[in-house]
Amino acid sequence: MITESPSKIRDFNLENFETIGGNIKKLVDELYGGRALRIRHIDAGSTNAEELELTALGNPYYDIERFGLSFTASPRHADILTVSGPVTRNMERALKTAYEMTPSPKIVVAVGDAAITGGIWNGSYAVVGPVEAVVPVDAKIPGDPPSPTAIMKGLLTALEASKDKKHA
Amino acid sequence: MNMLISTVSTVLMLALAPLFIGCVRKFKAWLGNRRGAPVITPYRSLATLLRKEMTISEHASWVFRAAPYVVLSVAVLVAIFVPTVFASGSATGNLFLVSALLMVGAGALVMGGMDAASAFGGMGSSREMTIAMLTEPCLIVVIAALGSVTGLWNAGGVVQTLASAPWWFVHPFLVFTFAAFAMIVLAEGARYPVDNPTTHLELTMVHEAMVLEYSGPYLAMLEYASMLKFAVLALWAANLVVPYGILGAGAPLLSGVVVFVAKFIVVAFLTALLESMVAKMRFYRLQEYFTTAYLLAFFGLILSLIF
Amino acid sequence: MNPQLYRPLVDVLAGLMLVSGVFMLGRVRVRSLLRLFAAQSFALVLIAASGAVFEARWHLLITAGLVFAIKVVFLPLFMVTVMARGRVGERMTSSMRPALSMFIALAMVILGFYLTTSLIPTLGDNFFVAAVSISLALLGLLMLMTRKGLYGQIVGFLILENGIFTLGLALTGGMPLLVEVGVFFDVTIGAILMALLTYRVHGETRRADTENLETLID
Amino acid sequence: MLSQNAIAYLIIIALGLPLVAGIFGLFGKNSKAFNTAVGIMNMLGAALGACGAGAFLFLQDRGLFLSSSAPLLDLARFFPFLPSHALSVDMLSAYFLLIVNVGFFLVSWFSIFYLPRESDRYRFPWLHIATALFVFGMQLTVVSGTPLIFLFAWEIMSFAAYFLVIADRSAESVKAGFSYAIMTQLGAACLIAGFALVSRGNMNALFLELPPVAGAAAVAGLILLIIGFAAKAGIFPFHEWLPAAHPQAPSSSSALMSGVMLKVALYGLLRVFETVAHFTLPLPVIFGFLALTLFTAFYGALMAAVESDLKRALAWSSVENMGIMFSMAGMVALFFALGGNGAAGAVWIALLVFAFCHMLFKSGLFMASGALISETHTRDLDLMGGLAKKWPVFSGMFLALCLCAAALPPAGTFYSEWIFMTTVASSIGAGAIIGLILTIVISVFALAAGLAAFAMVKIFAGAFLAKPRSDHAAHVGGLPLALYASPAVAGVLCVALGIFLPYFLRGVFPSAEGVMFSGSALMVGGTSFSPLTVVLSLMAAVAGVWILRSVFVSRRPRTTDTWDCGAPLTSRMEYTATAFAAPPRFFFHIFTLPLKKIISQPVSADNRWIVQKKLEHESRTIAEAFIYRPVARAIDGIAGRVKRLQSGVVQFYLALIFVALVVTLIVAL
Repeated sequence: MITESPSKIRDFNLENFETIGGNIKKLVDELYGGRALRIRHIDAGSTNAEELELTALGNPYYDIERFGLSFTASPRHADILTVSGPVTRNMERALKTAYEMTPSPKIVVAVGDAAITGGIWNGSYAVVGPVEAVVPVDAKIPGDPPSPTAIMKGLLTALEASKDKKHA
Repeated sequence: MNMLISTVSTVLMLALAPLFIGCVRKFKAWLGNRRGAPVITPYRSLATLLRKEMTISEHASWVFRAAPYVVLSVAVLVAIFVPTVFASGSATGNLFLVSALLMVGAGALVMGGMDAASAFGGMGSSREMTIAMLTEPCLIVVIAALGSVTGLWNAGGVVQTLASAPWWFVHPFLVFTFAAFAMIVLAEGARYPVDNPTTHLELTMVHEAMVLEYSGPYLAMLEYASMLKFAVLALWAANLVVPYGILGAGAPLLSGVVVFVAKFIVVAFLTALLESMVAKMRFYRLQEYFTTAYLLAFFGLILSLIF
Repeated sequence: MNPQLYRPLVDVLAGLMLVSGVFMLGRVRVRSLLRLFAAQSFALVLIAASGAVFEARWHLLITAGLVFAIKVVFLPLFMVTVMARGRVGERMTSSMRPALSMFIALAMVILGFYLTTSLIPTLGDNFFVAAVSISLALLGLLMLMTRKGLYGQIVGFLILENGIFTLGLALTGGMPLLVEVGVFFDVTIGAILMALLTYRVHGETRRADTENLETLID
Repeated sequence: MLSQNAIAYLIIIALGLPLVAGIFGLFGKNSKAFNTAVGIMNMLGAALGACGAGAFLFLQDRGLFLSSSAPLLDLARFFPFLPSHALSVDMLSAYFLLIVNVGFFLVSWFSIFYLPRESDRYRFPWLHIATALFVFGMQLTVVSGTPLIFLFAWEIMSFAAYFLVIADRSAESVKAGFSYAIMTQLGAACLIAGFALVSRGNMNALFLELPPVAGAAAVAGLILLIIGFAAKAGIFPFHEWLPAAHPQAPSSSSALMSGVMLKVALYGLLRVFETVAHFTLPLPVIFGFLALTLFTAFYGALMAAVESDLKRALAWSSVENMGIMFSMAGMVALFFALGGNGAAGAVWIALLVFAFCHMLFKSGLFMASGALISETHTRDLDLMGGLAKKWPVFSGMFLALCLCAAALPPAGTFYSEWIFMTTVASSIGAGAIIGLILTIVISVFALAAGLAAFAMVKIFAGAFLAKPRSDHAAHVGGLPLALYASPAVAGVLCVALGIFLPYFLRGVFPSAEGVMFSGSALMVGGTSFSPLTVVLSLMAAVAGVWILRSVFVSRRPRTTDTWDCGAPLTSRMEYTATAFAAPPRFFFHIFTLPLKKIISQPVSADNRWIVQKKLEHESRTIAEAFIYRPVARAIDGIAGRVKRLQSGVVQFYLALIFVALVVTLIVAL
């Protein structure tokens, strides 16, 4: 049963999403002279809420492929690493190796509150802590989970940050 | 003059292969009610990869490094030998040689995939080699049919000869041969229903699993080789089914170009349509796929001989 | 109509029947098997119709219409309906793997052609169609032998009948209309009876499988 | 220009020198110096023989079939009952003499460096004398002019090979040697009977002067001869001994057996087809022969693809190659029967080229695997791996040999198969039924070629790629270049033979029907292409790609771990050769007959759910399961019945003798 009318769902503002996507595309063109960026997602112990939102990015509604972004299966193919979840001890090594074998230039994005702060699991014996504690992070996308639009916004911020870095 | 057109058309094909894949993806996105990536995205990803750093597994040997060169060279040679834009009747492009070259390319890619000691690579390699092995007899029978019907054994000459006569009246049963050839093209090009080119699940991969360990320029070479191979084979198939109007078979330049563009778009659309309609086959059911391809090729040959 | 077209046209249609017959041996789902059967029968319809048009034997049009109504439309639909009613599984059981049975089917076709070569002097132009029909009969028998499920067996029987019918069409230019109608009637009734039987058997044993019938001896 | 006498002397010296070397080797114990001396003598003999045979090929007779023969040595002077042409050379025997001597040269070179590494496993005097007799037998077989000499030489060869098989005296070797001995004696018996029937009892007649094959007895003799050679060449269903026996011999001898001895069996077949039968075989015999040989090609390739023991896999690949060569011989006969002389000539040339290439790459592969095994101490491909990183040059050489074995361009085998395929495919239009048969031939051929490529890729990938799969493989030492110089030369020769094939053929068969040469191009069935151009364009493409890549990218790659999804990779996670071959094992399971057994044993007494599971995997062969076992059971059953005759009553035996006598008299009179 739907208790809320669809238009009131927060992330249903597609115009907004498209502007962000367009901006990303423009920024990438400006930064790298026309690139198609590939994203590799690493689940470092998340609740899978972020994964659902990331998966939504590929569906016909959001369809990030039209902005030249796509998901890929191997960190060796990736330009952007998205990491979700507090980094558990079991995934610590995996995250490190994945970061290591991603060819530079690369951008690491922490997706979700847990990835940024460790969330409610911070301090647990099974958790190392936020992503920052393991690999350097370029951008953080808050939210539990962040909506697809928020994720896109976060990517935009990350790209802008790397633009600033390049200009500096 | 012919030499010039032939060279220019080969270069054109080399340049257009990523566009072809881009078109297939675009059509597929449309059929899936998406807007999809711009058709030039494959060029962009190749450019991105070429400019990136390369990370290589510490277990990889020289085989890993040599494989991309061999795979790409083989794809380029196939693009030169096979009539896509222009059908040349010269002696190059022997059909059996094309089939053997495809096998060389498959072998090189398989070894490169095995070399990084990853379990995924080994799995993809084993599957790819099996596919190459099962494709071989089907392709040879298709070649035998084309050759014995036209009396020629080079790829360009076959298309020229077919273009000079209404083949569907002279050899109606070549239809089976072409159906078999289309199945072979899908298998060689790592497309549905043999392989899923966009999968992220390692267990369902064939081609993608082998290139998981490659990065940067090597990956660009392998991806480009794969695009080139599929585009060339698909257009070759189109030229066999509808040989008319291809350059080099008596058609004027302008109409040749128009026909090429039409074929380019139609084949890309048909591929996308097929990929949107059929499911990928379980790997261990591929024997049925190849049996079907083989029997089609066999019937095509035998029935064409009777008439 | 160009009379020269008649022979190639019939040959191509017969070739299509043959190839669809071989592929039927490799099907494991009832629906795709019935689709192929309908396609094969449609080729038969076209053969009969082209006989009527090119050689002005107009009674063949009636035959074609009958084949179309019964084999292309009615029987496949009927069987699918019975199957849906009886909730019989889509997959048929066979004693062989699909790929293997297709190769054996190929061997049958080769055998059929080989057997027919001895008749070349009497057949003349009709050689190919005759060879196809004999091969089809062999394929039908093969299907009857290898399939355990009753639906497979029904279709096997129908393939056999298609083969014999093609032979009749090719060699005699169509049997007298009365005989044809009678044959159709028999085939239709036979297929319906078998399908209903399947439905019953399935109702009794929960499986559409002839293996269970073996235990009914005592 | 060498005179005929000089050629004869060269060949006779080549016949004798290995014998001298073998006897010399008897006195040396396992000394390294003696081994080197014997090896050098053998190399010298082989080089002289190769020169003699080569000179004959290039300078003398130029016919493709039934060339006239030149006598070597007048044996009648010593053995008056022999005809004076008893030892003679014609084109066919010179060609195979060249094969034998080149192979022997390479193997002798290799064994100088190889045998000292294995001195604790083999007794050298034993090996030297057996090898000497073996090679002497092979050479004598090839130059023999009459059935009698042929059979005599054949027996020497077979007998010596038995001692090579059991050289390490292990139980497995003795068992393999036993099955080899049985099969080879069965084959020899067939040969004797066959020659007796074909020559109508006159075993001293020259091959060329044998009566034409006519009548049921002669045809039966012909079939027996084919069976005899098939048994030696490992044609289905007589193949079972080959993958058991060849790998058991020391690698240098395996190289001789697989690379050279099988060619002698092929020579026997061709000699009979060409000289005795004049290619006039009854069609049913040809079809049966083709069916068996093609099945052998397919089956050998399949077993090579699923076998995980390096040397056994190579031996299975030999079975495949023999199937290919024998079926080519069958196709020559078929084309003659159909009246296609040009096509027959082309296939004949393809066959001869393949035979030469097979000697090169198969002896090369066996020698290389010998070197490999002497370092890794295992024949199991599943326990190798990671060697490409340690031995880059050696692995490159091995890869080239694998390329030759897989019949891929630019190796000579590819062009041989290309000539064959083009010829057969061009003849498909000859008629519906013939077209059908040719289509089946060509598609089985292609399937075998695909499987062979699979097998070779698997062998290379299993042995050289990925991480080492065992401690031995992880701690191998270096390989001295001297050890693998000889197989490297074999590989180079095999590739060069492909690239320069038109030049080679123009030298040897200038007037060949069916294959023509213009410049560097080969012309078959109205189509032509030039191996040299193919290689050059391949090299140009690779160079072009290389240059483009260097232009675009100059950064050095960074080395990291393999992507492992977080769980550190061990060698147990890699694909092994066995795992790699799983798809064909499954797809063709009715031929490979895999038996998978999972045995679970409870570990603790009080909890039956805690079990230890063990997977056993075993392959039977179809010949064993469906032919050998039933035959053995039938013989056993018959023997059981016959045993009842042994009643122990003397009168009964006397009665038997009486009956036998009466029956004999009735039959004889």
